[in-house]
Amino acid sequence: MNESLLFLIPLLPLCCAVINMVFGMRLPRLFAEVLAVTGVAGAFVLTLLFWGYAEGEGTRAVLFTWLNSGSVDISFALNFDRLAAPMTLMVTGVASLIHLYAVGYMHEEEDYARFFSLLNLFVFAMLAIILADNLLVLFLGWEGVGLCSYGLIGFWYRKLENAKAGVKAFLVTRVGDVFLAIALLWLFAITGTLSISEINAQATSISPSVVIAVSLLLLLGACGKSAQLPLMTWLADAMAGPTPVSALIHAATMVTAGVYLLCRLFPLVSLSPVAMTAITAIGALTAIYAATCALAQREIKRVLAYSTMSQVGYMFMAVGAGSVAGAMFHLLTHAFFKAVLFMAAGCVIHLAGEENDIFKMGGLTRRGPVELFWVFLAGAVCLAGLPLTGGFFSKDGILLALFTHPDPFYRVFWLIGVITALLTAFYTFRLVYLVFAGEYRGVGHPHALPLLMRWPLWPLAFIGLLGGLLNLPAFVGGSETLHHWYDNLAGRRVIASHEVEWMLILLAVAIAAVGWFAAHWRYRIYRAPQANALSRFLLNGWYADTIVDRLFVRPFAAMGRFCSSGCDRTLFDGTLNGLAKMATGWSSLIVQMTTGRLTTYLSAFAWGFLVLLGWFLLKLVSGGGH
Amino acid sequence: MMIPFGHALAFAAALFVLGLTCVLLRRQVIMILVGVEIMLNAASLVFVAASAYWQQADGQVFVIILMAITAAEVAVALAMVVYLWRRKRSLVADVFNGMRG
Amino acid sequence: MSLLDLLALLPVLILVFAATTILMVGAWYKEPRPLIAGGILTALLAALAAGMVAPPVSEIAGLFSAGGYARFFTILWSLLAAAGLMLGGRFVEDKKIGAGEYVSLLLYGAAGMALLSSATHLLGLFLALETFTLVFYILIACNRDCEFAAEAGLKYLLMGAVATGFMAFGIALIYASTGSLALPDAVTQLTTVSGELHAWGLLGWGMILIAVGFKISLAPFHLWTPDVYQGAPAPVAALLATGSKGAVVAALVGMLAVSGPIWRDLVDLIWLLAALTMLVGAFSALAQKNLKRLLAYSSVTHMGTLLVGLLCQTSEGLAATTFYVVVYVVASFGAFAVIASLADKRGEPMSFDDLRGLGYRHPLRCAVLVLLLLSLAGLPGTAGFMAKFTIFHAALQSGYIALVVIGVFASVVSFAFYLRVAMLLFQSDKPASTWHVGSPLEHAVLAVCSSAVLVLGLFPGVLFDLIGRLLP
Amino acid sequence: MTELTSLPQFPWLSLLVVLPLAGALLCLMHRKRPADCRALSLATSLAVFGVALYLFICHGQGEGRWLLYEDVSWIERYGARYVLALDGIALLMVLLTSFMQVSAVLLAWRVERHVSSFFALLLLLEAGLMGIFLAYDLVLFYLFWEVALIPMFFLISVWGGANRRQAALKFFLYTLVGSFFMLIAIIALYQIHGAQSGVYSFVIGDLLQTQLTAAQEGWLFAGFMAAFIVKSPLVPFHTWLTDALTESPAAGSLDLTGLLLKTGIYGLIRVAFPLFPNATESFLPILAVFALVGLFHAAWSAYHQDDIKRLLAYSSISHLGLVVLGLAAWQLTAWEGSILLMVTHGITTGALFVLVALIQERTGTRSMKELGGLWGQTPCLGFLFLLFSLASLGLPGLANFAGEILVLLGTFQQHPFWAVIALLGVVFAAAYMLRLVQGVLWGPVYKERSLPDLTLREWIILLPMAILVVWMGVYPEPFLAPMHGTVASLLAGGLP
Amino acid sequence: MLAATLLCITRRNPVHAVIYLVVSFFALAIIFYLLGAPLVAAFEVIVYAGAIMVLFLFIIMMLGLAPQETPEGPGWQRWAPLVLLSSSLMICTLMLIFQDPAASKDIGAFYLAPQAVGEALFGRYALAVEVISFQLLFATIGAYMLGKPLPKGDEQ
Repeated sequence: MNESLLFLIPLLPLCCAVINMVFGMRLPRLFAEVLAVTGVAGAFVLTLLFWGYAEGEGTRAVLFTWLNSGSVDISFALNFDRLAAPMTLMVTGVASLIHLYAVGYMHEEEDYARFFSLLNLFVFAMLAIILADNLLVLFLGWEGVGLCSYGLIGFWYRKLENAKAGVKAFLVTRVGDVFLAIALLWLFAITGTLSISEINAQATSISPSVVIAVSLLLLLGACGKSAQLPLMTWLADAMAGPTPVSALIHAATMVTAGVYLLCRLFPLVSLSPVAMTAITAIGALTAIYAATCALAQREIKRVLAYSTMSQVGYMFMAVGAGSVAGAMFHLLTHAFFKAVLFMAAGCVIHLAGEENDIFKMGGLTRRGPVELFWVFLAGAVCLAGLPLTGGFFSKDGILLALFTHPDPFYRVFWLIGVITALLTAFYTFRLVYLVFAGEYRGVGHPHALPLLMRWPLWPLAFIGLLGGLLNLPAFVGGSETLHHWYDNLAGRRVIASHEVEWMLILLAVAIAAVGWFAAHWRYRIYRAPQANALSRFLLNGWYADTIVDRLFVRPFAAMGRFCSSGCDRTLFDGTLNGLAKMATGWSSLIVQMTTGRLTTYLSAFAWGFLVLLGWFLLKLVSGGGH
Repeated sequence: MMIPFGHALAFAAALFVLGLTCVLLRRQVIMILVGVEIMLNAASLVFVAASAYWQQADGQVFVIILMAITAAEVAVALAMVVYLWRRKRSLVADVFNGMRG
Repeated sequence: MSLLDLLALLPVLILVFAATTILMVGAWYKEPRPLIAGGILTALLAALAAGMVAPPVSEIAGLFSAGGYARFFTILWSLLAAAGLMLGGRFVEDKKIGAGEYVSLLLYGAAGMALLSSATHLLGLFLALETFTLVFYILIACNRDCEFAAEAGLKYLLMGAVATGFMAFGIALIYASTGSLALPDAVTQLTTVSGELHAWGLLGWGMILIAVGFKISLAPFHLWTPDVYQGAPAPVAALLATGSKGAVVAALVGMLAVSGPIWRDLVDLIWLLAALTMLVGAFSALAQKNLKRLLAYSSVTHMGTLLVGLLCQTSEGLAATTFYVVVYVVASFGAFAVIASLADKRGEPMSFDDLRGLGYRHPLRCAVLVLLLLSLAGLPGTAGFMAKFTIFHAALQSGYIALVVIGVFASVVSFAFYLRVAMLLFQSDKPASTWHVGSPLEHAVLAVCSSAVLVLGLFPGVLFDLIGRLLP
Repeated sequence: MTELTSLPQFPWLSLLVVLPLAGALLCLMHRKRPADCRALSLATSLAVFGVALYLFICHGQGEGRWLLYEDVSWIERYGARYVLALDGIALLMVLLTSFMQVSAVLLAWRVERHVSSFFALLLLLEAGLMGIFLAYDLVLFYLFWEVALIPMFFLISVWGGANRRQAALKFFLYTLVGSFFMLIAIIALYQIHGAQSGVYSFVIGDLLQTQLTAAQEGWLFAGFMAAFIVKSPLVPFHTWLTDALTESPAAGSLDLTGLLLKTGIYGLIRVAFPLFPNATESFLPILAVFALVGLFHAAWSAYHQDDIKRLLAYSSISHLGLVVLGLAAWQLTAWEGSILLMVTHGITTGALFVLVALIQERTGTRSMKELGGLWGQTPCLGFLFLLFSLASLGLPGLANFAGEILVLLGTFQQHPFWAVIALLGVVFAAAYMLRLVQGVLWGPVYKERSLPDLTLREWIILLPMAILVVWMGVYPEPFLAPMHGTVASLLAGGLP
Repeated sequence: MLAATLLCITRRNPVHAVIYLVVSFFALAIIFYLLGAPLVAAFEVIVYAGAIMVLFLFIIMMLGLAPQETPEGPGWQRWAPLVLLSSSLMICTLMLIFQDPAASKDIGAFYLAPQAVGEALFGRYALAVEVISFQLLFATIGAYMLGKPLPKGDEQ
């Protein structure tokens, strides 16, 4: 079997996307849907088929040359290795289920072709990121996912807010992309290549200062896509998109691209302690920031969005702590249970009659199919990190990595992580209680839930719950599968004595329990929320949007006004018009000489003559005469 | 007769400028023409003086031809004067200012 | 003067005697067309003679040269006269002007121009100048229907008379200080051994300069130009704008060519004149609302540019000037010809209101007009560009950089007003009124002019070489 | 080159210039029959395109400096010769020109007033552009340089928008002033060279050997730059472009932005840089500053516009700023990127102008205030609009990105900071393009009206462009290949 | 003679002016004679004073011009600058003329007999004479063309 067949994995979704894009509206609906799903599912199957290629050093496949000029020689090449394989599997798998879900979710939408083609295109772009062999292809995917999320957030473009949210997402991530691009250029300038493997190979030969700079640039790039501080403002608004989109893009896959990027270039990044610390710090800050925001949100999807942010923060912390395996572990589990949560949230919204506000829900267990509650709960417990769930193990691994980090300073981050875990447990159960407990407080009447929206939740829920098995720590009898799979890519091996590990586990359990009880005590019986300054502050995400608006958006617009009306209209055109006016003024002045009266003309003669004579006299006098 | 060449020329120049002054001052077409005549005469004076100075005939020939030309010109000019008079019943030069700018 | 002289004088003789004959015939045979045709034939014949019959002597009676240069311009002016007659035909018929007189005067004027461009003697120069000036006095005023014609005639006449006075006095002074009227030595002896001019020489040159300045309308002696062009009938104005100026410039070029650099003391003065003329012409044209006046001012600008060429006094400069004269004559004549061909009972379309949107009524001729205007402006691909190019080239070679810059500036401005006309012609806000369809002869003239402009613009080499060979 | 001229060859290059001219004349002859004019000009432009394609395929991979070279004596007295020379860059430009011309003709299909003149002018414009891209003699170059202005002038002033006359005059005079400086410089250079070598010639190849003092070189270079900077146009000499583009008819703005703008930069590459290497070297930083200022200024201004055409005009200026930056980096990759970007920008922005024209045809407005929600009304049009907008904001996988990334890669190797600043500009590009897309496609429908979607003719115009945009984004190799040799030799001939 | 000319140009009444001019021309003729140009002197008297000026007089009489050339008459504000101009012109010219070294040279005694002039005229300058004759001819034509009575209606 030929390794260039690996290209089928990304190209399958791409083809389906193109077909849907071009002929979608002319095809029967069913066909379009089937096409979309098969595209992704096919990729999933292919990944499984080609799994063997990922073993060992992985497999590199080159399609054809993309750019070739001077020293630049970049080709479309992918690298299917041990880091990429699980991620591919996860993305395609989750995506297939979400596609199925989407078929059900979108069954009333007329513009389905655009939706599915964009969704497939997104999968393609995501796979490009994952499988990219060189940074430029990665960048292609990087921008591609940005584009798709732009298109999907603004999918219901008639509402201007949605379109605006899309633009916002695109622009903010674009800012991150710029830093990534700078890093890319810089790396090329130093190493003369963009191939990730070669860059990693040469990493040690790069001067430390440059490594720091590049790593920080990469970090900023990652922040853009992964909605980390300071480029996090777009994610909450991105919830304007259809729920499957939120599930796929803004929970499971795209937001984790940053983490994946850092893992990809881990050999480079890990060379500079500064950068690592910065990564951890960013992750920690985002985690706690997002958790605090999530406490006060009213819209179910926004809560989940902020939780996503903070979970990704955990992943960053893991990378910062040097444990790639931990990061990927959390990434995978998170992908599953967060997808579940979102899809379940979609169902919830349906049941609540397109109502987003959790304070207008409640008692949904009795309004809809009861299994929905269990599924949602499964996701919730994973998120809250209740013992034995996937989320529990992955999060615990991260905390352990932080705690055992040689640099004592990391204990601070560990502490933040712990607090965040507490908050997470709290807001998760707050959500659960507000949505499902008590009486229904809303007005909307429930929509029917098509079957396709219900059963894709199950597999995800199970995987989420059992995700721990992926990388079960040794001391609980697990065999750290994932870690062994990655071996030399896995980063720092976390070594700790069993009592430390047990201590941390107990702490985690305690935290989760505390969070649950707090939520139980506060939200078991519904009490209308009192809007105090703090809650408003948290609700608006610490007014980050306002700050950004003041600091960047308005100055930009002002610059635009200044340049176009200030410079061009007034200054440049003004100068030109002034010149023109001057010319016409002179001409009208000169023309007045031509009075049409003979005497004037004759005297002009005489004056000219006089000037001539005066001139001659001057000449002769100055010339000394004769 | 012995006079410096310069004086003759100066005299002619004075005459010329007088003619020019007449052209400038008077506003009646005929008088302007008269001024031109004076200027031409000044020129012919210079020619005569010069031909005397250089002991040549050319100057005087030029003068005679000049006179002929003047005659021709005056003929046309006066015809024009009559023509204008018929049109506008006036010979003041500045009356004819239909075109300007 | 011998028979050989007469033979050498053949073209001019043909013109003059044909003129008298046509005059006498015209006295009782009133039918205009045959007379016009006869005139055209004569002019062409004269051109042919000038081209074919090799002159046996180099100089005729010590007054006029019979060299190739003179012949070249003899041909040019004869052809111009023919073209003028072609244009004038309809005008003469409509206005009931004695065709005999018209034709004969025009031919005689052509003879005068031919003589002027070949004058080698101050007397000859003066005579020739007076000859066609006199003709123009009459022709300008000959349109008795429009009173502007009379006014134009008066203005030209009085100014001309005064200019004649200056000319005469100037020549007299030169004669006084050199004792010679024959051209080369008359002007060369003006300069002392050390190279400066005598005071009288200066004065003489100054006066001649004023007279010339009037003829080729240099600022500030240009004020008559727009009025006269506007008042004069287009066929006459065409000749006035091209022939009378071209002939004078040709005479100057000839004079400089034979007598070498004699202007050392005048250089900066002429520099000033050139700059002033270019700018004044360009800027006053900017404000015009009448095509004929605009053309008048544009001619002023062109004369300024020509003066730049003359100023160089190098063979480059003189050749450039000659080329420029030819090109200018063709283009400017053509522009007037368009007006003439459009003229009908109502008169001539020259105010911008008449021109607005005219391009949709008479597309072909308006296109030609635009082409000619662009050539006057000096657009590459047309002859005008090559002309300007050569002039600037010569000027830069002689180091008149500032003057070149001024010239360039002036031509930017002139582009502005030429293009305004072009836009006006193809402006479709309101439909323009229809004008005369034009006679075949007029169309022929236009065809010749436009094709000449294009050919000279794309393949100027031929003319360059010819001029290079002819310059004395 | 002599041996090239010696062997007899079919004058393909002259054909490129002559065909459109002939077409224009024929159009003028058929002024009574508009239909014939349309067909005629379409046939002509297709023929030219065919010739260009033939050259691209058969002569694309020549060895040496020139792929094709024609040299005929023209004006002996001044040593000006009729020299047309084709190298890799010229080849691309010729190809682009002929391609865009076909689209322009198709786009002008609906013109009602004075059809024959319109098409004649279009073809004349094409001839002029071909001349500019091919001429290798300064007089010839200048000739075409000016001749190309006239048809554009009339296209704007007769068929243009509301205040077309002012825009046309501004366009013409502004560019004219610049080119006059070039004229003076040309003559001066010619004289200096002649005085040195005794050989008076305007052929660039000969003038290359001229020995110039620093001062001379500086002044002459300035003269040429005046023309090229105004034409490019670099801020602050760009205001003519915004007006001209806004006012000119659809086909006109297509040619203006797609082709006429390129002549300025092309002049830099082909004339100014090789002739004055030392002056160039010292000028490059200033050029870079110009480029960056233009990039940002235009991006900001574009963000402020409501008139789509004006916005696109500014986006053109911004892109060209990046192109110029690439040239200023004086590095092979950057140069190839710049040239590629010139081509791709021509196609993308040209296509956007086409779409704007179609939108204006349908809705009768160009203001984003009066547009919105077009996606729902005309999906195909909306899709293409989105596609080209994304290409223009430099989305990887689409045409512009290939050029931009090459420019940046190359520039970064020489001057990291320029590249970094330019990258920030890329964000701004995203900002105004997305604002454009949002204003046109998304949002609530401004007015419920039934708008026809793309017709067949419009598909024929746009589809090739779309395909090209994707193709050049994914596999630009065929377009990069021809210029490798040329760019390398240009750079080698330039700075030490 | 200068006085006569001055008077000529200052008279309001054209008739008087022309008369004065005739006087000055007579004086000029005498000067010509003294400068050894009897023929020219004679012509001056005959042609100029005799023919041309009389022609002027004739025209003036025919058109019956009023003594006042303009109703309001030339005010000083029109005179002053022009007089200034001409006087400065006068000064400049004279200065220039006396700048020249030749100015101080004397004119030697010189007498040119009429027949000598005639020989020159009809010998070397015969062509010029021919041209002049033609010119006179065409001048008369022109005069005739202009002098033709206007079509009724244009007449005022």
